[in-house]
Amino acid sequence: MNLDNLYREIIMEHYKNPRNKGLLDDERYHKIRIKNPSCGDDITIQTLVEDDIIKDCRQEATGCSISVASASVLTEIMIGKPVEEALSLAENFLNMVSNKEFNHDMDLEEAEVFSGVKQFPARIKCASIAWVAFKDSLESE
Amino acid sequence: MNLDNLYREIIMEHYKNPRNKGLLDDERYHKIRIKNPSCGDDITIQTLVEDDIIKDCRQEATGCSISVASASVLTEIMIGKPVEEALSLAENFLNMVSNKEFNHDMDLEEAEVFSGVKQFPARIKCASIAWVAFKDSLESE
Amino acid sequence: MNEKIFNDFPQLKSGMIYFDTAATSLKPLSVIEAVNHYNKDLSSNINRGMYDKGIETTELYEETRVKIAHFINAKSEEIIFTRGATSSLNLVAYSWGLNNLDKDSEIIISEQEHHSQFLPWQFVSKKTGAKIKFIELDRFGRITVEAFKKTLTSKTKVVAINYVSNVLGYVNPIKEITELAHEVGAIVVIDGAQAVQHLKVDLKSLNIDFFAFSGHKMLGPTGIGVLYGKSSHLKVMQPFEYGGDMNEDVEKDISTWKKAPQKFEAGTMPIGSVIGLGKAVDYIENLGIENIDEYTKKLSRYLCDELLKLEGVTVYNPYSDSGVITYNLNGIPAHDAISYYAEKKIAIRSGQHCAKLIHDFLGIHSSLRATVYLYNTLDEVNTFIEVTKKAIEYFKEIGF
Amino acid sequence: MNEKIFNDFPQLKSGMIYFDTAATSLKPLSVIEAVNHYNKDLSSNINRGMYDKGIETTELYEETRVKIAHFINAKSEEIIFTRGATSSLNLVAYSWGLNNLDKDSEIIISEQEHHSQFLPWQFVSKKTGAKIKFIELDRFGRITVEAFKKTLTSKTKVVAINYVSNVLGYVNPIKEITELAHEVGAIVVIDGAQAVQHLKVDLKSLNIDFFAFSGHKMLGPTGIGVLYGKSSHLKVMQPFEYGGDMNEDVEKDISTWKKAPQKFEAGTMPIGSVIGLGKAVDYIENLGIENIDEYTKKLSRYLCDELLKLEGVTVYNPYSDSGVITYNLNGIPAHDAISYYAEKKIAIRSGQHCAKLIHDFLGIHSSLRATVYLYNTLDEVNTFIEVTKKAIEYFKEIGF
Ligand SMILES: Cc1ncc(COP(=O)(O)O)c(C=O)c1O
Ligand SMILES: Cc1ncc(COP(=O)(O)O)c(C=O)c1O
Repeated sequence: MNLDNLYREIIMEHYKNPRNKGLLDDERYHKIRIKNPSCGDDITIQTLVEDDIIKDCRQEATGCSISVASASVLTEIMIGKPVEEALSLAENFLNMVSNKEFNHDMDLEEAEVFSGVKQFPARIKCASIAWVAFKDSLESE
Repeated sequence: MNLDNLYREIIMEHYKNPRNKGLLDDERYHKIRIKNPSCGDDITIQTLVEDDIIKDCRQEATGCSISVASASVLTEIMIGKPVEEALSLAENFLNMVSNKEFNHDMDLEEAEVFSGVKQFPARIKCASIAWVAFKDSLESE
Repeated sequence: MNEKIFNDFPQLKSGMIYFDTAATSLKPLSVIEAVNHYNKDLSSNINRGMYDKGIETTELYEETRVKIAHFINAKSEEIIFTRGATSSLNLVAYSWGLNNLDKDSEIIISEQEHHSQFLPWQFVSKKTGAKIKFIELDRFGRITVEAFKKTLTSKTKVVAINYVSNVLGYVNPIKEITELAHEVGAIVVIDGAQAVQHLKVDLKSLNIDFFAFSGHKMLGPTGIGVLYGKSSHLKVMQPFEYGGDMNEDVEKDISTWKKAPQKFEAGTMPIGSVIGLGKAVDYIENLGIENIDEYTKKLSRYLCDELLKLEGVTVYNPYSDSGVITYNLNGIPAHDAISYYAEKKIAIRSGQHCAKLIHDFLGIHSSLRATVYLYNTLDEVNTFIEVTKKAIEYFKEIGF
Repeated sequence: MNEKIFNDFPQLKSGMIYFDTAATSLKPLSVIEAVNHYNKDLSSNINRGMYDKGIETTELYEETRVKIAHFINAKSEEIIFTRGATSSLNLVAYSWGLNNLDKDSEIIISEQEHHSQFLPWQFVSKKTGAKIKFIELDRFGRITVEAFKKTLTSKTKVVAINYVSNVLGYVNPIKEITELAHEVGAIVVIDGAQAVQHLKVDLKSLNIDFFAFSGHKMLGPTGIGVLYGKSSHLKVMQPFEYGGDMNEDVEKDISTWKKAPQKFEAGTMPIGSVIGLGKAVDYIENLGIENIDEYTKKLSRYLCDELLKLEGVTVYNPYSDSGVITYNLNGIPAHDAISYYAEKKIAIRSGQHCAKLIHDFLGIHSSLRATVYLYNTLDEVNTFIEVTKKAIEYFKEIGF
């Protein structure tokens, strides 16, 4: 069954136990919320940058398992990364899931589990939302 | 040549010497102007009704030979007719030129020359404008 | 469904189970070929051409208007062609709404509405200050005449509701509502996008003021819709879009308009799609809309009953009056569930179906929607139910 | 024209001489088949479907956007699909015009304009009090930069002109005009309906603000048009039509919109026609637009020169830059003349061609218009000239 390429164990694990969940009422954080009205997804990403390092990354996500897990994995990977590296990771992730050219040598860590998404064009958006919001939050600095 | 069914001698004669041409500045007259912007026709019909009789009928027409001649013929036929008869004549004429059922026994007098129009669907409007304006002028009473 | 119908819809040959007619319907060969005939053989503009093909094109275009008028029991001068139901409703909102409402007016609407009906009126409300009031839905999400009465006041100027809900499939009591609305002098704008493919619509008897629908949901092509408007309204309304062929005289300082419906058809229209739509009407009338409705309802009743038997399924509209059944697999986001159906070549829909407010009402983020129509079969429904069972098992297994 | 092109256009097989491309063009088989493919094999809605056909449909739809962007050298998020050039121009008038103009503003326009450009701005002028000013045309009806300068003031907020006139065939100096307009802070709205099929349009270099055109005049289907808008404008503009799929969040009291271009694409779009339009772009690009233009101009130059040789013909645009030649047979109303051509199976156009003001300028009620395009031939032009001669004789004979 093909769907197994999508619903990998780690994804389900993050879906059920999302990391860094819950937003903070802290002005130092940059916050971006993206809603996808056609599927009901509602994702917010919050980032705290200090000295060009991502000190913290929080999320609040409702939606399908892919979008929720993707937000959770994102926060885990990004905390502690320099902004520049984080941006290029996000870019690479977005290219990977949307079946575009991407850098296979770059270590996407746990986010590699989303590589199966590219076989499901209808789910690319689900996997992408959090990462787009993340990029936007850094670019709104 | 088919077009000869359209361009009958009487029509050309009316086109070149239109009858009852020129509008009157007389409040007792009812006036209807119809413009056909897609072909540039501009037809005005003026009627004077007294005791249910069409006492006078005037016209001012620019446009193709069919529309101008049709306005001219109309005025000639209508002057002196009782309103009711005039309306049913006009109705019958409109049915004739648009290839609908019409009363062959009704005497359309000189307007019979427009019977060829029905073979030229694109020219039905040209022949009809004056007669529609005429009807409207009576109904606006 | 018989062999003939199967052969009429070439899309069915792929083996996909198409349960998404509420989004857009399949098109019979006669429609496909009519569009083809226009593109291939005619390819002319209307009203302006003096040559044979131009004339044939104009005739086919105007014949469709007459067919539509007959189909919904209206006069042909009351039939305006548009880009779709959305454009039809915007036309009413802009051309009637903006010019007739003010801050003392009230607009009655329902949470059932598709965004194409709700958003134009929300826009009018913002522009004019008119107040939007919602009919209180019953616990199944239905509009009742009683609840409608409670929202109706002497200030009501517009009642804007759908005939059939695209999420819950209910047929709303628009005849009674219209009578009551007219008593206070309000106009009634009905979104018929999910009605015309199911119900015999009789505008003379319904007596509503405006009625909008799309071609592509009633076996016709995309890009074509209809707005019916009562002559008395159309006569006094300003145009919406301005352009070629809707004007009478044009002068530098002032211009005048043709009569309706031409006043509202600016520029080159979607001619090929209009001609295709004419064949869609023929197709429906040949089968008989009552027969289509009966067949569809039997199928959707069966689908609904079988779904209700399954554990782990919530059906939101067990009393659906049409082909639409909306549900969720418990604990499984609709967007996850749908990937399973897609893998099994079953086309249903997930999301909010352009009707967010009814999802708020139901207290959910999204839902699954299966729509059946005349070209669907009992066999397909059985497969669908089997797949649904397997989906529930699969998602349970992987940990949902 | 070679055999291949002849075979690409099935409409030519009827033997009719089609000189009416300025009204609507013929469609090549690739376009016809793309529409067919959508209707027959896909028949799905975009953006919402999770099943294969829904996804393929969405991809083809968005591919066309990218193709169009490339075709006119713009970014794909600047490409909005509409019902046609008329709708595109109305979108600008409503969404930009009504919200940015007031009684101190001036709109510069020309008497060359098609009603689809003139009437929306006349409407905006009436609504906002903005003043319309006309560029003084030269004695051939041409727009010159010099004359434009004389109308331009610090109050100018909009310059709305056509790239190529649909009556006189002139290519207007829009690049220079745009530079001057921008100096005073005005926006430039270009009607490109007669340009895209002839000229390589480079929006980056032209730097105009809005650009509108129709599919059906550039080998595409009816019912589809394009509006290009600069991102900076689209970003801040209000939507025009409201409905499904253009919204982000919908709440009872307030809603938010997607980014452009989706913000402007409400409801179900003319999907089949969009997909067909993509193939029209391919067709033009495969032949090379410069080649098409060169071929067309040679043909129309010849047609014009031959007409000028005839006695009893007035040509209004002897310096036409495109395939359009507009003329009259002296003393013969255009509507009479055209019946002769129609009898001889030549499709040209008579009337005002939705451009009344230029006829006022020329001092005539109506005219004949012959347009040649890539699928026309020298032989056809020769036949046309012969028929014109005979028409003159015929009408003389019967007494005109
Ligand atoms: C110059 C020009 N502008 C605008 C239009 C309007 O295009 P459409 O009728 O496709 O909306 C046309 C065609 O009629 C045209 O020739
Ligand atoms: C009830 C209802 N109203 C309006 C619409 C809008 O129709 P369209 O998208 O064809 O404009 C739809 C379809 O999406 C609908 O289901």
